[in-house]
Amino acid sequence: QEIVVVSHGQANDAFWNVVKNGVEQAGKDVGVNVEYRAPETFDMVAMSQLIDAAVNQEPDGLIVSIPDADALGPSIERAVAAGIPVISINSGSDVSKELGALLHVGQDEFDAGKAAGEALAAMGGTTAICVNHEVGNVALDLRCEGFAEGFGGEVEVLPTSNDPSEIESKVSAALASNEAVDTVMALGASSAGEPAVAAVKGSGREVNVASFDLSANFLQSIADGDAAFAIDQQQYLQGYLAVNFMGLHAKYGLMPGGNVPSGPNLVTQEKAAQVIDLSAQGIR
Amino acid sequence: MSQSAPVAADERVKSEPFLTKLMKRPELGAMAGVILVFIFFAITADASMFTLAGVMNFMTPAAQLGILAIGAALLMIGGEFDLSIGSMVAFSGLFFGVCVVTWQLPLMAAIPMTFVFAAMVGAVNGNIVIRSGLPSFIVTLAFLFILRGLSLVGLKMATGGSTQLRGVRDATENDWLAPFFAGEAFGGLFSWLAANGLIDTFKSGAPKVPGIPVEILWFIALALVATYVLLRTPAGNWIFASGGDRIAASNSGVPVNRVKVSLFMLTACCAALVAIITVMDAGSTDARRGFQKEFEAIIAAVIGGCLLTGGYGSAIGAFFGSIIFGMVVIGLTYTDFDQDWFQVFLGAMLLIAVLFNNAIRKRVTGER
Amino acid sequence: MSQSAPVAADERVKSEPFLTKLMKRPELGAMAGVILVFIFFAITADASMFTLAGVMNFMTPAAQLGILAIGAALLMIGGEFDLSIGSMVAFSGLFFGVCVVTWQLPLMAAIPMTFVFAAMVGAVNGNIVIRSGLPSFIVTLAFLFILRGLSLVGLKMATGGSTQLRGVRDATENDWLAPFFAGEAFGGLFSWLAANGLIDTFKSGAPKVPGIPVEILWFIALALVATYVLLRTPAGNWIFASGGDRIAASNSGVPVNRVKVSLFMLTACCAALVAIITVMDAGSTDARRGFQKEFEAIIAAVIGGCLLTGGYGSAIGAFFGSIIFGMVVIGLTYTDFDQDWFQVFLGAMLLIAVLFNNAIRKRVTGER
Amino acid sequence: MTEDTKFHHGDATDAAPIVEMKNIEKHFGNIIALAGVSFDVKPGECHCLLGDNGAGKSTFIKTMSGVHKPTKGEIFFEGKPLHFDTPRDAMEAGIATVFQDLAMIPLMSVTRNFFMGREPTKGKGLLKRFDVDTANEVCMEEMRNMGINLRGPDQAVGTLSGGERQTVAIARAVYFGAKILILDEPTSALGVRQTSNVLATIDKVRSQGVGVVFISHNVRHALAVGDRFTVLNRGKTLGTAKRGEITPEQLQDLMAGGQEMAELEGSLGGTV
Amino acid sequence: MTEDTKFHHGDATDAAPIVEMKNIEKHFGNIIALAGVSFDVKPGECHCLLGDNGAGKSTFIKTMSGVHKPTKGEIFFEGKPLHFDTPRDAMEAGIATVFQDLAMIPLMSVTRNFFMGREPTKGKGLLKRFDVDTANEVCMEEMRNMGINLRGPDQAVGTLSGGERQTVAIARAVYFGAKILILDEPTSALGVRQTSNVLATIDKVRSQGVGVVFISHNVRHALAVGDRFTVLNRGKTLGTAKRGEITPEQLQDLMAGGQEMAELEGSLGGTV
Ligand SMILES: Nc1ncnc2c1ncn2[C@@H]1O[C@H](COP(=O)(O)OP(=O)(O)OP(=O)(O)O)[C@@H](O)[C@H]1O
Ligand SMILES: Nc1ncnc2c1ncn2[C@@H]1O[C@H](COP(=O)(O)OP(=O)(O)OP(=O)(O)O)[C@@H](O)[C@H]1O
Ligand SMILES: [Mg+2]
Ligand SMILES: [Mg+2]
Repeated sequence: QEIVVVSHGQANDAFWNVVKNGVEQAGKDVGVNVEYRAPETFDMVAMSQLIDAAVNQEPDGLIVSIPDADALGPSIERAVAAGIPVISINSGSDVSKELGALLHVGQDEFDAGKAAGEALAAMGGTTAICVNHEVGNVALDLRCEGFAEGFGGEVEVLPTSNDPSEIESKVSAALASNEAVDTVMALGASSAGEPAVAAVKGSGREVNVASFDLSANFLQSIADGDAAFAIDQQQYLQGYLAVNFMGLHAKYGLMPGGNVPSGPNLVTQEKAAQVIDLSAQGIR
Repeated sequence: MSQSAPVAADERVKSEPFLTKLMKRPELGAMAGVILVFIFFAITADASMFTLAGVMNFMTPAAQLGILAIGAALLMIGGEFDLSIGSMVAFSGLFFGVCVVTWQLPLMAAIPMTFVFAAMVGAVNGNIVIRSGLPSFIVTLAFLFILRGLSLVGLKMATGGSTQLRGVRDATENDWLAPFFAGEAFGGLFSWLAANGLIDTFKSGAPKVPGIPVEILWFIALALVATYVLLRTPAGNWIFASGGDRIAASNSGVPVNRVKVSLFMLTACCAALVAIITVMDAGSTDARRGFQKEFEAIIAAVIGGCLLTGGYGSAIGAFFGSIIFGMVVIGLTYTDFDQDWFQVFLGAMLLIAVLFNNAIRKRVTGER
Repeated sequence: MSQSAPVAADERVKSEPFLTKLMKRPELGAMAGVILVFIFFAITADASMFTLAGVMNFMTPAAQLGILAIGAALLMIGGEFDLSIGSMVAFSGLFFGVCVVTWQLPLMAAIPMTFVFAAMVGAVNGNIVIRSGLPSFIVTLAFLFILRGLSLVGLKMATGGSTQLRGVRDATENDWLAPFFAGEAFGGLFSWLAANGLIDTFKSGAPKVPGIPVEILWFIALALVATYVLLRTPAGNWIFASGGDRIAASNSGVPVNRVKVSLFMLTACCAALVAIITVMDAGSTDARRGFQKEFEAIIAAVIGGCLLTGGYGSAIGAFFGSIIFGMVVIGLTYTDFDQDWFQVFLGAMLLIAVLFNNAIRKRVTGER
Repeated sequence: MTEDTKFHHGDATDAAPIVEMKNIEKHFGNIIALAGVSFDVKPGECHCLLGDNGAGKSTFIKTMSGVHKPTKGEIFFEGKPLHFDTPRDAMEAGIATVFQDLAMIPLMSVTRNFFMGREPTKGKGLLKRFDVDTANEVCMEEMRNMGINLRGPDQAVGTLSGGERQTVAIARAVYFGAKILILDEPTSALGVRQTSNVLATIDKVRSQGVGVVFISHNVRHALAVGDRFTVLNRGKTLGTAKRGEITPEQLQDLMAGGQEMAELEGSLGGTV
Repeated sequence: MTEDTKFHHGDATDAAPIVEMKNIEKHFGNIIALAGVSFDVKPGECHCLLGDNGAGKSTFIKTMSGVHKPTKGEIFFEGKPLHFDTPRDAMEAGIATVFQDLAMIPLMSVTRNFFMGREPTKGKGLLKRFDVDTANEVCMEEMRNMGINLRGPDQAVGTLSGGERQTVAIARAVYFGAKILILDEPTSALGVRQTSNVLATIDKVRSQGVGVVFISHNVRHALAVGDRFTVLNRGKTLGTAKRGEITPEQLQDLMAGGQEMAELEGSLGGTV
């Protein structure tokens, strides 16, 4: 059996690397051949072409993330028309059924952002910056929007590149230029979360830092009390379960009856220490 | 010696075989690379890569890239760069999206407006470069950022906060101009072929390939026109001259500034064409469309033999360069390589294709 | 006329004011841009930008970029590009990380090994360029992909599946070499200044700025050395000559190939230096380090007056170019502009800075 | 007028000058290349511009053909004050120039260089195209007339020999015809046969009423075809002499800027 | 030997040649530039290489100075078979060349071009540095000796006049000394004063035992300094003559490749 995963996240992105690890593990466990593919940048046109390429190879199952239903819709529908079973992961829970996917494993970015916002607002935050290291990546933009909604207070989006030292400097600058900032939301733990922690430390201020996704160092910061929490989508599940379901479907025709929410799961100080090692291996 | 020869044979020239003559043309240099890459994938890739559907599949991104690459190649031959084409794709895509979705204009109006708009931005680029005498690299780099930023701002304004503008497909579906810029051409022919069992079909009986994606036709047409212009018109001569040595060209009476500004406008229009096609195909646009396409376009042009220093290159070279690039990028997904190794293979394939093509040319033409 | 003048004044030369002479040097052209950007932010940005802490804050990324930019500038003056420096940062960062974390080597061994390793990759780059005669753009582009891909593969092998290698700080904290490559220098001085109330402190009494980040010192040192080499050594002359016209240079007895390969090695070593500094500072490395830094380095060099065609430019120009770039990128967060407009401002500021600097130079030197 | 050559020398003093340049100054930054030079060309005459290296001859004719804008001074073209914005303007007004650096594009073929900026076309409307065959033929023919047998019209100019390249530039300027033909050291890289062709060509176009400006360091070439001689020195005019009013030795002294020359008469017979 | 010049002409026949080239062929792709040329240079002689435009003179001397690798043929340097991989090798062996295209970098200053590849240094170890002051002085001085008064040593070579630039290249080759000095049309852009200086310089270095290869299209210059004359035509040797064995008219005919020349004797006195 052959299963293809097409996502919008690159293999060298920390978050998607975990998904990919889940995909590979599930492939081994279920005994199917899986291939993970993604465009080189967040590029919906290229991604739809990759889906087309996958459909041409007529795999036994196709797993896709759907950050843009308009752009990817026709390609997914073509897969369905070709009789290839499709599962959507990560983003696109709202359109997954419509496009003919069997089910969705994942968590809505917007909802995750909202959950984070609410948690940070509960910690007393009133003014926040949302560090967006890939402006225009709709998935990340949604995280910020959800966060803004959940947080309720004043939120400024801080666009950066994904260079850690630039992010650190920019967060420092944002803190220095606005004394009121008491919350920093990072959209990726290793690229943005860690430098944000460093910047906050350098400023000597009491600022809550939270981040999407996990990284070992960021978890360490949580454990040390330098950061508030990390939002864990448990994306390993997105890769693992989807492939698992698909493998079982291919072998036995099995498929759960509804969407599977993989998160959100807030990793706070108590839990952080336990997952550091797992994170360092690319599982959490 | 031969009696019919009008001019006596020159003893200072060796006769050379036809193949050698061919390989000397910059137009055909990149072909060796295409063949090599083809052979590589014929061996390593899934057989479906070279079915009709597979070919259309890698030709589509190659065509989208190629339209940009041909524009970039002409501009490079003319001695300048345009780093803003990638952003221009996003920006003119936004403009086009707003035209059809927000303003509800028919394509008849929206498409010309988009082209005019893009050409104007190109003219601004060009005029700044000419007037200031700054390198085009830095000027168009500024526009890379500016246009990308404006796309973001514009999208948010148009959509009320989102970075994705949707609904283009609904707005354009029934327009009579749509078939020229979106979807597949020759649909009827392909259905007929499918009905007669000449091409593969899905279980449903629909052809696997519903037609030739229009971008491929645009791509081929553009490559032909650009080659014709370069090799067979005065304008082509002026482009080579302007890029070869702008002072010498100007001293010989070539209107260098006019040529360069026109080329900037042309490149911007190529970006607008790609924007229109991809936006209509995808039905949506977002702030990251065309990201780094300027880079890939320059890569394709250089693979195809354009010199970064200007004055040398060809549109057909850019054509083959884009196909090499598209074939490698999509082709790797037809092979069993782990995605982690994707970039390693991509880089290695590019290098080998170019080295090979270079080695072949040297061997054949006896250059040292 | 003047009695002490050893050579009679030449009636074919107008005397020119000191300022004009200064502005003619490519080294100093970019300074006008720095001043303009400074004035802009002095007016629009929050006052904290130009406190000691603020300056250190924007100088740190500027320095990291600048180290790369100086390497890139020398290479550009020598007539070649290296697009693989960004990937090289990630790759040598990985190598360094593996040395200290996995192999537990002391810095004394790890740092030289990293440099040697980087230099070897640079030499491979350079030799392919020289031997094949292909443009360096395309060769180093291939290495951009290859090295980036290998970084990912290597990281996953080293960590057993993660894209982040951590534990560098723990492994290097107590090494006697660490202070030269990580953290802040002159900590004692700054504490003393803070204790005497000469610089801002936190409530705890610790200075807000614990010292000068070492990368800034490296940056300044490198700029000085590179300028010295360019202007005051035979090697500098060879670099200019190789980039100006490689055939003419080679015909005049300049060992062009040796010069170019050395420059590729130098650039790779600059990337390795940045990698070592940032990895030690961050305590970890990941697969995306240095992403697009090659691009920014070239931008900084061009802002600083290097010609893309080679043979002209300066290290000090790249120095100021990096500062302009760093100041604009970080500075905009100190202002009240809506951050959606960030890229628009970034582009506009770059353009204005370069145009201004160009206009000033023309005005002052009377060029047309 | 002397009778020492077989050339027809125009008696051009009565005609009105085609171009008249008055007190031209040209500064590059702080460098003064021209410090007030006046010069004119009449139809049917060959006016030689002579002078030491670096005297400003090339700078001066570049000002005349629209490459440089003069810092000071006036230009009259056919009696009207005028200045050219681009070399193309000058060309269209009827000034053809062979620059000292030849203004050729090394990577382009001989034919493409020959017709650069003034390509012959065939066909109409959208099908109007560069007539490559005619261009190739004309180009090979004109080169043959100048005494150069090219291997083919598609050789890159960068691979031509120095003299071949110079001949392309001269043949190009002559081919398109003009009211004024400016030749900046046209014979410097030419062989003896090609040189005599160029001198004969100058004579031919002059007899057709074209005004020729001829720059040379070779006293004998200048004397062979020149009607008037203007000598520049360090950016200034030393004066103008008519043919016959001056001996070769005097002229050579003026060209050397009045400075001593190394002694090596003998076989050089008075002039270098 | 004739006594028609003030030059000291070496009687070089007895000495062994420094460089001997045998049956050199050079092809560029399908173009045959040299079809078998033999040539040698002895210490203390000036061997003139003459010929029509495109005959292959420049290609030949480039093969001699390590720029081109010959397609066929042998090179002996001081009796030993040898071939140079790079011009730098040739230079180190003692061959100094002034190329027809001068091999100058337009964007670099006069001094930097002058010393390119052989910069004078001062200081030791890490402090060993380009001695800019000495370099500037030497450069200005050498240019003055050649008859060019530069405005300053830091002017970019690209903004020099044609003759000034050529003088830099010549002065540079002469300054560093060598066993063989190759000059490819060194006087083409020079003024009369500079030309006489260059001819005098050739004479001087020859008398110091240097072998000179002199390429020119000017019969009179060649006769003034040459000891032997080799004529190339269409990539082949037409033959070698010693000084005194040949008249100027014969030489000129050979140089023209035996073809007819346009008629314009008169003031040109037999030779162009
Ligand atoms: N763009 C420029 N910038 C600075 N100086 C220049 C420039 N162009 C020319 N010059 C200077 O002006 C002077 C005149 O140069 P020009 O080329 O006109 O001399 P010329 O009379 O043609 O000499 P030659 O006989 O050697 O060709 C020279 O000394 C030269 O160095
Ligand atoms: N790189 C090259 N590629 C092709 N042809 C070349 C190349 N170099 C020279 N040639 C050809 O070889 C022939 C000899 O050229 P060369 O430069 O040696 O002539 P030359 O004797 O120096 O002439 P001139 O007196 O005009 O300088 C010319 O016809 C030229 O077109
Ligand atoms: Mg001149
Ligand atoms: Mg020659």
